[in-house]
Amino acid sequence: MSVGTLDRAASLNHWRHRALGEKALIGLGFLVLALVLPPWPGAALVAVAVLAFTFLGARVPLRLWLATVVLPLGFLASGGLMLLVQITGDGVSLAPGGAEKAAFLCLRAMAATFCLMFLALTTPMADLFAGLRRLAVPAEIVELALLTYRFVFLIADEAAAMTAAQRARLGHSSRRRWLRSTAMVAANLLPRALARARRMETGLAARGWQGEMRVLSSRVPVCRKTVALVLAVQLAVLLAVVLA
Amino acid sequence: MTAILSATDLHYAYPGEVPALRQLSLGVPTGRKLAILGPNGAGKSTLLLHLNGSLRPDRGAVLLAGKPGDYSRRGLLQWRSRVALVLQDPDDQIFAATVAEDVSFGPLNQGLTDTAARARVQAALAALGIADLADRPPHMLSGGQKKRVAIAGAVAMEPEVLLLDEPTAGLDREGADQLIAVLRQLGQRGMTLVFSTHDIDLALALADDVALFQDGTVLAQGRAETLLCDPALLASAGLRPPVLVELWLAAQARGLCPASGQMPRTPEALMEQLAPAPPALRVAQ
Amino acid sequence: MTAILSATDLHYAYPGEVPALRQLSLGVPTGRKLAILGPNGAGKSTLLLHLNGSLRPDRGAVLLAGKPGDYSRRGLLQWRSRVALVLQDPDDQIFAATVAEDVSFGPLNQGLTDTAARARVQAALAALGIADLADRPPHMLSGGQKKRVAIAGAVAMEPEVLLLDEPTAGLDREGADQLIAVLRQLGQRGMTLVFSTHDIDLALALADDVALFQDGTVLAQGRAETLLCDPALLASAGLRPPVLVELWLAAQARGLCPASGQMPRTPEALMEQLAPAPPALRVAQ
Amino acid sequence: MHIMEGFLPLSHALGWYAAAAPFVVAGVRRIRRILREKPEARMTLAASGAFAFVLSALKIPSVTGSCSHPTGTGLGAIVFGPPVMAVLGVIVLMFQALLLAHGGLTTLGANAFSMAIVGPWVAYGVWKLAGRLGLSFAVSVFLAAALGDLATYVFTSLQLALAYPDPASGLVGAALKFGGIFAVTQIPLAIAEGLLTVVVIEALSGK
Repeated sequence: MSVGTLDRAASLNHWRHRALGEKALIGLGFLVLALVLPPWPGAALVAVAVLAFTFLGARVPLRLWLATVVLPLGFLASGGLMLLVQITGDGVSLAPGGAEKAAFLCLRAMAATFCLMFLALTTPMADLFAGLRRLAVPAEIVELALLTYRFVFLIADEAAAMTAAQRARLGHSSRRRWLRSTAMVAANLLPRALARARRMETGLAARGWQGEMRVLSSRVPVCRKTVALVLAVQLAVLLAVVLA
Repeated sequence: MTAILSATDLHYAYPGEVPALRQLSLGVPTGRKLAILGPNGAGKSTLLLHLNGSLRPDRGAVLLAGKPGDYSRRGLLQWRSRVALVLQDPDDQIFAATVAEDVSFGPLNQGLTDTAARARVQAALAALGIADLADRPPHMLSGGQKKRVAIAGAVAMEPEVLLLDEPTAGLDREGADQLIAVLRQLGQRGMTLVFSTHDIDLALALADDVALFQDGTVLAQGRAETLLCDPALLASAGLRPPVLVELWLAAQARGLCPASGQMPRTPEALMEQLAPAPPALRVAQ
Repeated sequence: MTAILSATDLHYAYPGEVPALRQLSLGVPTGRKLAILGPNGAGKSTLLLHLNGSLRPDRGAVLLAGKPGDYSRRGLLQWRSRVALVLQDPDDQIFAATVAEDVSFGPLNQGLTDTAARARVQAALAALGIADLADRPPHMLSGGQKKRVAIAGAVAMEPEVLLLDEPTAGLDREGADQLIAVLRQLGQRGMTLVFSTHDIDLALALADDVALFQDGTVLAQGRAETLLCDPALLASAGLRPPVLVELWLAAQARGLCPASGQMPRTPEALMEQLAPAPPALRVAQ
Repeated sequence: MHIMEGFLPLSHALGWYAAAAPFVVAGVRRIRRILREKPEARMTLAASGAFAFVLSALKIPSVTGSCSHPTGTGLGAIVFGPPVMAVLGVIVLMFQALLLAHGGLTTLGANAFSMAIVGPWVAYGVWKLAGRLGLSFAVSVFLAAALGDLATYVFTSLQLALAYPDPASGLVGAALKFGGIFAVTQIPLAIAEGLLTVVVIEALSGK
């Protein structure tokens, strides 16, 4: 998976043009529920609900979703393992109640990860920046994040091309060569990134840049029906947990 | 023919390097399309950066509508509202997360209201034929599309002069042809265009006037029809005439084209001039 | 005509994107110069990355000298020693502090001794005509020089096949002409060349064979003399014949050139075929 | 090694947000002051942040096949100083969460504390100390980057141990467990990052 995979998926997503508020309510709302509610049955219900929004609502391709979820699950496997065992004076043994604890942790972490992936796969970064601006994050910091985002793709392309060129000349073929080749990429990449920054400065000055970076962002009105639906599902999850 | 922009006796050296511009004088005729033609590394980009006030000459002056360029903060803002610059690499000029957001940057910097800026954005995207890309993130565009986004960002400021550095660099034939068509349209609407290029075929396809550039100075400036048909002059700038013109001159010399014809700017124009010989006179098969 | 490299039924998609290569088959004839000709974004670079094993196809196979490509670590090292790749932007592949040091990167990675690598570096710099640049830092070179350094870095590995992505991109006419001359020399020494380009004039100037590339697949492959003179076929790939060929065909149709002539690769070659009409037969002035 | 989304209980997630906040706010203040004086520093800082992101995405071939990567904190701390790195680090961590599903939003506070605060400050401290002790340039850079990387990893293990103490041996045992499983990849990685940073900084200062 490359840097652009999720970004591309988000900007081509079925729900790309839905209001940021709706998607934030789903992604962040369920994320909070996953953390606040007891993992069973809370996190399990959250996971089911958010997956329904992901696949039935936003129609995220399953293959892409699976390829994305592999990485956090790797972390979960090793981290969860640690809860199964305990260290005593005699060495390592199975922890009492460890299985249950590990299962609960896995449930919660997975539900939360599904929420994050919902956001990542449906919400283009442009909308998030606009949202951050509305949340009164200092303009300078949003601008810094925006420019960083823009540069990430340019620099990642350069890094990928450099690495391909080195592989073509047999760099990276042993541990020592890997170190030398990667260091050469990094050492050549930083000056290029800074040169790019200087050119960008000239390019933006030509467009009348005075130090503030204002742009018109389009804002989609929130659909009340959707919000009501999401809130209803969230309330249902909450009630189910309280009653259970 | 009035000059909306002109440079007299410009001299400029980047700190610690050999001079990039030397005693350069140039006039930009109002409402026409001027090609600054010369090899890479000759200082063409440096000249463009002088024409919008991004660089300040060590000696000499840039005149905007006859008045010396004003390098104060306010002066520069006005200057750049009237003279827009599009860099060679569109990635050096596109920063926002979507195309429409990016194009709105210039108009908002000019102090327009949101409504007025939005109208400018729509007009500019329409003029460049990219209205359908408005919501796309820039890194998902092709090279030709990015180029047009960068130009839309300049056009949205409604400048009098548009400076373009190597506008067709990196584009394939189709992308270049589309861009040339768009630039011609902008010219027809009265915008003055100045573009730098090392590609004499681009000058042939687009320019009304040509300035021959070499080693930081302008060797000659004149109408494209005159300059591009002058092999001796072009050779002094290390250039050859466009292939079309070479063949046209050769055909004229052989009597296969009328000597009074106009310089052909497309293969079709040359073919029209190549009159078919009557069957009896054809060369032996 | 044996094929040192070939691809059969290649299929490849970058994760989460539409396929970049679809059912692509291609043969690279030993000892000849093959142009992969098509518009930008059609997947030409992706194909080159398959030909040296940098990318592995989702379906289909790449054969090196008739054997399926070996994607093991050792296999890839051997493969890339035999098939070198030069990317489009030389800044992506020149890393070291001096030209000679950079060119030595490949030979040293091949496990050569310092002495042997040094000899390779000298030979490669000489072959590219840049022996005088050996001690220069790369950032002080012109675009054309950098390009030649990047190619020297590949040639120093003494590969059988040299893959070049858009070799003349960004070069001015003089830089491109010098590069074409160098590449012709490498071809004369028996190196197999494969280059991708969107510039049909480059294919005309350099290629023995042409593969027409569009939308991730090869529409047709054949001798340059056949393919580049077939307007209908070229049109199906969204291309027009080179200007020279268009004019040559037009002149032939008008009986101004012998119908039996060879496809002209330079303006001079076409002018030679344009026989002067005897004075009496000239068109009316 | 980022803590994944949802791995920390609510109280810990909030606690680390609160702990990281003062450092990030201080960094924001510093950056706003820099930008007021030099608006164009925006581009340089953004390019550096993007560089750090891309560097962290360069995979290192490791025995376990896990996704280890350099943190870039040592390089950043030496070049830009720790306060600026706190902000750039948060931005980079946010992108890693949303563009790579690496790390998370609820764990952003905890990850920022270990990667964008502890790592850079340790690297910076070691760098200054090594300079004062008269160690050579290369050794100072190596120690700063390697120890900065190592400190990040040790601190992350501590964060995990605090959240999930061992039922028998408590915090210490848990730290050993979490530390132990990641040590296989992280110790060679810290050494690699140290060497890498030396080569990068030497190449940069040579140019």
